[in-house]
Amino acid sequence: APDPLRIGVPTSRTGALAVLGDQVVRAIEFAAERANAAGGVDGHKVEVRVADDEGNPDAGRRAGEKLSLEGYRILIGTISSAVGLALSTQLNRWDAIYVSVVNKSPKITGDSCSRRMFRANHSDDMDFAIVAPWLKDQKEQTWAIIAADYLWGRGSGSAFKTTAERLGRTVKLELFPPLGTTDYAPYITQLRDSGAQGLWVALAGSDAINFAKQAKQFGLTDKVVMFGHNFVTPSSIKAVGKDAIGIWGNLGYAPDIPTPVNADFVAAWRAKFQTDPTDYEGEAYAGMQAIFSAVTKAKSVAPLEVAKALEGLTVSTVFGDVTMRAADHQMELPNYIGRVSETDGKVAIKTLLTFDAATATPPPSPACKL
Amino acid sequence: MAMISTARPPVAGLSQRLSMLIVLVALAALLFGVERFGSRILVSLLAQAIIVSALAFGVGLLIRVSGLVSFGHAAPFGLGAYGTVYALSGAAPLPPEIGLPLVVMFVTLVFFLIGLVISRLEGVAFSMLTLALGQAAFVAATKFRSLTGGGDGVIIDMPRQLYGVHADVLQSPYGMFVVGVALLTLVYFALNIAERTQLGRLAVAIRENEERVRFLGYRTRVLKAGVFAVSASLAALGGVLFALYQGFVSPEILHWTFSGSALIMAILGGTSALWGPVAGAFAFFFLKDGLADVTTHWLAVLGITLILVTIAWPSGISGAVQFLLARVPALFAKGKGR
Amino acid sequence: MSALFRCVDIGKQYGGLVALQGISLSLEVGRVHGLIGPNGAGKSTFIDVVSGRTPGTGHVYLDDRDITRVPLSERRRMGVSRSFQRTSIFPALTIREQLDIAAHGAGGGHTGELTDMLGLADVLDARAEEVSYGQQRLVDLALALVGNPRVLLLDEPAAGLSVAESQTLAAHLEEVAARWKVAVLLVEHDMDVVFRVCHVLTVLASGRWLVAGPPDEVRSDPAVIGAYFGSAA
Amino acid sequence: MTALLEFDAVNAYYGAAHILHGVSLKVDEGERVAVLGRNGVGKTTIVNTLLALATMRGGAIRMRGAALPRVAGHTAAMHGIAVVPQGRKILPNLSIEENLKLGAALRRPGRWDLDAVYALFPVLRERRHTPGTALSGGQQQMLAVGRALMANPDLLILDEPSEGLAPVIVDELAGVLRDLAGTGVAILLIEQHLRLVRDLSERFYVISKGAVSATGVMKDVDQKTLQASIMR
Amino acid sequence: MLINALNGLVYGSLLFVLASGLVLIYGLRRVVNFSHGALYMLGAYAGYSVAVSFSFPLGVVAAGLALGAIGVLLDVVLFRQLSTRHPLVTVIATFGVLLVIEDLVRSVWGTQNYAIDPPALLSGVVEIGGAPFPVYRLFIVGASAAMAAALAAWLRYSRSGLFVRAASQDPSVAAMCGVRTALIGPMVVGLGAAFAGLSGILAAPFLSLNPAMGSEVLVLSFVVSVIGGLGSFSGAFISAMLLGQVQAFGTVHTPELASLLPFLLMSVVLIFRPQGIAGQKA
Ligand SMILES: Nc1ncnc2c1ncn2[C@@H]1O[C@H](COP(=O)(O)OP(=O)(O)OP(=O)(O)O)[C@@H](O)[C@H]1O
Ligand SMILES: Nc1ncnc2c1ncn2[C@@H]1O[C@H](COP(=O)(O)OP(=O)(O)OP(=O)(O)O)[C@@H](O)[C@H]1O
Ligand SMILES: [Mg+2]
Ligand SMILES: [Mg+2]
Repeated sequence: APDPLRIGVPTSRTGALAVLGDQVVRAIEFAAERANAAGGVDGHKVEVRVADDEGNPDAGRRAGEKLSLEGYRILIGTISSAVGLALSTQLNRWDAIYVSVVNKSPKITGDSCSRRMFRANHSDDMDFAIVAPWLKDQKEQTWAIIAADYLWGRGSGSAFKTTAERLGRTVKLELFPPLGTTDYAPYITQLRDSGAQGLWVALAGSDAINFAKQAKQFGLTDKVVMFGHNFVTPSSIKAVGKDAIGIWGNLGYAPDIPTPVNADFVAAWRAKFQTDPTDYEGEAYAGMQAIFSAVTKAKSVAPLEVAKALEGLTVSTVFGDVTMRAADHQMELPNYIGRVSETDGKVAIKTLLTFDAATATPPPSPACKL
Repeated sequence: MAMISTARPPVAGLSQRLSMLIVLVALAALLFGVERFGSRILVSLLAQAIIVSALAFGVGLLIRVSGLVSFGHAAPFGLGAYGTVYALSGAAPLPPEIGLPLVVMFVTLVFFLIGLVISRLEGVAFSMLTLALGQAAFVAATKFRSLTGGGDGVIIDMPRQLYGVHADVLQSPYGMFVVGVALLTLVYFALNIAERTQLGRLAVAIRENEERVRFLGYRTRVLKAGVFAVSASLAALGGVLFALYQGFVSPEILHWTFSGSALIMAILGGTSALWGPVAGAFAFFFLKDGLADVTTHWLAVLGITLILVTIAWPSGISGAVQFLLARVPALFAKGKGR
Repeated sequence: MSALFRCVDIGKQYGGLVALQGISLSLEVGRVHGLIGPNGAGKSTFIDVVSGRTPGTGHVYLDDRDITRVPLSERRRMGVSRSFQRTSIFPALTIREQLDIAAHGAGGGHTGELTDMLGLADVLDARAEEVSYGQQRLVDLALALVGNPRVLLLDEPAAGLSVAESQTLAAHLEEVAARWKVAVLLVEHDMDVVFRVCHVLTVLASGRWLVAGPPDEVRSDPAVIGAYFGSAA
Repeated sequence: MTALLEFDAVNAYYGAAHILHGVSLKVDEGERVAVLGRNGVGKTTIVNTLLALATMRGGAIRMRGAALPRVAGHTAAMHGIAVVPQGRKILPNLSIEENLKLGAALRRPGRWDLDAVYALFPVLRERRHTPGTALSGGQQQMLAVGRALMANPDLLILDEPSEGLAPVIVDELAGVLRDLAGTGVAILLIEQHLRLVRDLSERFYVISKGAVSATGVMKDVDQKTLQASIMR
Repeated sequence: MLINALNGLVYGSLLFVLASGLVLIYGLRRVVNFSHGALYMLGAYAGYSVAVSFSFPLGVVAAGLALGAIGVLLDVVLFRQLSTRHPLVTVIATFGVLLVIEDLVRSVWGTQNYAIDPPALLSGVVEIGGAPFPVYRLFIVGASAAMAAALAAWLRYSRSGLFVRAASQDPSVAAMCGVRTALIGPMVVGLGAAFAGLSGILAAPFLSLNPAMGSEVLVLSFVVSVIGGLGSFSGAFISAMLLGQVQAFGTVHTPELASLLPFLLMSVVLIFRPQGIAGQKA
């Protein structure tokens, strides 16, 4: 029998990011199961092994090293970009490759890009790219920004500000609360007092949930149009419940994407889990599809062969047919914007806008030299 | 009041010399055994453990000598790591061979100065101030993006060679393990000698009753700051090794939870022998790793293990070993008697 | 003989409580100056202030040099040494170790004779926390005596000592003062010791100077008898 | 008559250090007994064994004839014993009045209450709201005695109570203890101050090296002999 | 201005309830309880589960009782065994407890976020200074004030409170006076854990519950109790209120330093007063 396709999943099983890690693992294992049920990938049985990266690069390297040494040298699934980047420095030594399905840092496909690293999910830049087309249709003229005080939050805030000012909107207030803030009352008070009509929210994970709940309690949510960057995800919305109704957000993946592959995926997923796949699950699944295609094309499970095959490969994924750009190893993906709404007394995310890959994927960063 | 009095003042007795000998023999056996029989996964764990053990060593030293508990030793560790980033970057004015030792010295100096200010404090207050210091360093690292790359971290431009060694050697687990063991052994023997000096004993006296030491004619502030600086320099050394090994540095290594783990390692190893915290670091690493392999509930199992260990061996691994060592001659004696 | 150690107009307040007010006294080489008075008279406070332990008012001179602002560690090197009413030693160090440290800090000195004299020779290698209360008091005293100080401020050195130890102590104090040319301030409630060794007495009451003079005079002063001596006079 | 408190061949340890070697002694109801000895012979350890601060291995402690099955920290207090510990042990963060109230934790009835103690040591009343350790050494000693009195004990154990007290206060203390004995309270006095001891006690035990080396009736020996037996 | 002060008051109140549990346990056991954040989290989860099945008030009661029971257990099983050991040793044990609780929460409730609504009675807003302010937040202030007052009164004026304070300073002296110190331990640690649990469920209506929520507040509760002077309630109260205000105004006026504000405040206080605001010198 041909060698098994060994896929190592260093991801967060403990720590603050575990909620995402769990989703990623579920989707990856699901993808492997389906592939194996269909006789493997090009005859290779898929074996998945998970290790905890604890959400930090140090442990991430340990997990990656361990997986690689055990022969799982096609790595996928870390949550934190820092972990992804930490892995990237070791890929050569391990003779491994790494496919990001969650990391959004521009560095992954920018100045830190590498022959052995790929991204099958949206980068931050891709998420920013769809803001302008959305914003120009919003009537609100004055905006405020609340963004977490770290790299991603700051980046998101300044990207929005640039876009908004380019479109002739004014940004009246920018607030950068620290990560892990529990009480947003002082910020909410300021946002309300600023009188801005729209609000750009770039807060991470549970911070965003805390903010959304408190903003609703203070009556802010009903007063302004709110866009939650990376916030409108099934897990956050489930936690916030009715208080999230009306909030806009980019979606990354949505179960209602109208492609045959997606329909098939969602149906199978529902059969198994009795629920819709989340965005992280959809994206992780797409990442696995990319790997599978590359293996099929390379006719090998050797990491470097798979990497070579991935470059420029067009893959049929839940997003439709998408291409792994050779220049920077960024998958060119469509992107989506939706809004939280209530249907039949149930809170749900509605996909309202779809942007094709050409609109949604900015050109490769010149900093990336492969 | 001194916060801790579990560590006995150093006495150059038989058990001390025995324990130094044991350390040496164990190290030789370890290096050899690892080279011969160790799986690559084991070596990779060892390499990470030896790096973090430098940090635990620093934390433990401070507890042992000053009775002060640092919750912020991630700061000198991180400073060492980011210092390495700078020393290896194009912006550095000096070649890395000179720059790296300077990084450690610089951190030592900085923490000496900090020590002058905060060594007035004792007990939990001291711990909390070090925590504050650590958090300040953490926030600084996330803000000074040009050097640190913010939360995403920075990838280091490794030079081809360092001190005549191929940089890849430093990034390979066995290479780093050997380097780490060599450096820590040097440090261990240096500290062992230092503890036996008048200054070493004085430091212990300060831990016990600082006011009386001053009434006995000593200026205590400088010495306390000195101990703090030495312990920080160990952490910085760990940071430099860390950066060289990972080729990547991000602010997680400055987070208080990292300081907390180091503290746990130090206490787990016990401070009744100098090498205790190092043993603690290894035990913690292997425990965690082994448990993660067998059960998804490794957190709970680790927690229960920690609890049981504290009940069974309150003086940590080194305390337990010393206890056994003290019994060994007695066993022999008994054997003879019969 | 001119005074080696002069305390001028020493005062101290704890919040609203005046613990000490305008106390002056001088210590002379080779003499033991007794400082006595009822509980709470301010004796310990006096030693604390003049030894630099707590801030207070007034001035302290050694060899006519004002040392009021000199840091603690300096004072010992200049020869001013003290003991503590509430034992202040190093619990986890052996007695030998702490005496060595004291000797070194004072710039050398012999501990052997001292430990023999104080009866600590047997317990030299015990940790201080493992010896009895009385022995701990002796360690406290030994730390003050080590290394030939020029000025000794002793706060109830005989408290907690058995009769035998107190008597040895008294003998030693006499000898220290006379032979080693030390100026001693002795705060003590054990009248046997006080009357045996003191050359002059100062009596405090409620933080104020009450009377001073040769022991025999003070002993028969009715005010002092009533306030302090009781049947011990 | 069964003794109020009896030590029967008690062996006691601090950790592995064997301190008391078969100490036997007893105090009857209303009796005044002294324990004498040089520094470090084990006098305090006798009290500490009763307070479970030293470990008893071998021997028995009996209260009113019944052996205590297990000695815990509060056992002595439960049996009506109050202690003035060596070194005073005043609680620094309690006020003086609270320190005294703590002495009355078990609310045994009797003639000692706050007012009675304040009448005895007026300085305590003056400073009653200040923290326990903002007192001079001797004042703290008074507080320790007052706290023990507050328990209205059947047996009062005093470990060097005269330490740090001015001579006139020692006189006063002697008076109080004599009065107390007059009301039927037994007293076990560990003391270096021989005059106080002779003044107060009926019987004595001399301890040396962790064992009873001599015992007798106070009025049968003169001060010289007593001193000699201690110094031996 | 007014609203901001009020925001600070709310935040400070929550911090106080949280920190007072820590202060209680530290006071008696001299243990820096690393599992305090985990207890807070467990309180929130346990309260959540009861609140969704029954009602919010019942959830609050359940959180308090359940955590109280856990505290008693912790003391009997753990702290008492370790009471003669060095406090640092106990720190590792509490760290172990933290890990066990985290794992427990993860196993029972999973890693997803939960949220809970304030009870209907408290869910509206009132107009304060022309702007709406959530009623629930006012309730927190009131509830915390009541708890603070009850705790302070108990400790200061009752006999058992006196015994607790005495046992906190020197258990052997308290025992010598007849206090059954063996009972005080479970009582105090139980109460301390109950306070942690209560603060968890009180905070739940405006927070997301997740397995990491404990570590976020742990450091803050340390900071509060250290600024106040370890072991001192009045100190913890003052420092919690101070921190609340500093946080509320600091985030408005010096946003750059927001995350460092608690630490800055602590450093300033400690450098000038190493024993904390109301702490006694050792
Ligand atoms: N820390 C303090 N705070 C407030 N008052 C204090 C403090 N220390 C001492 N006092 C008070 O100051 C006065 C003088 O105390 P000091 O200790 O000097 O007396 P003393 O003469 O040494 O008495 P003793 O013979 O009992 O030791 C006493 O009334 C005492 O209560
Ligand atoms: N914690 C301890 N650990 C070990 N040994 C101890 C400890 N405390 C006291 N000892 C030893 O026990 C012996 C008896 O001590 P104890 O305190 O009973 O003496 P004592 O007769 O009360 O003396 P003093 O008159 O000085 O108070 C001493 O030799 C001392 O060294
Ligand atoms: Mg005094
Ligand atoms: Mg004694």
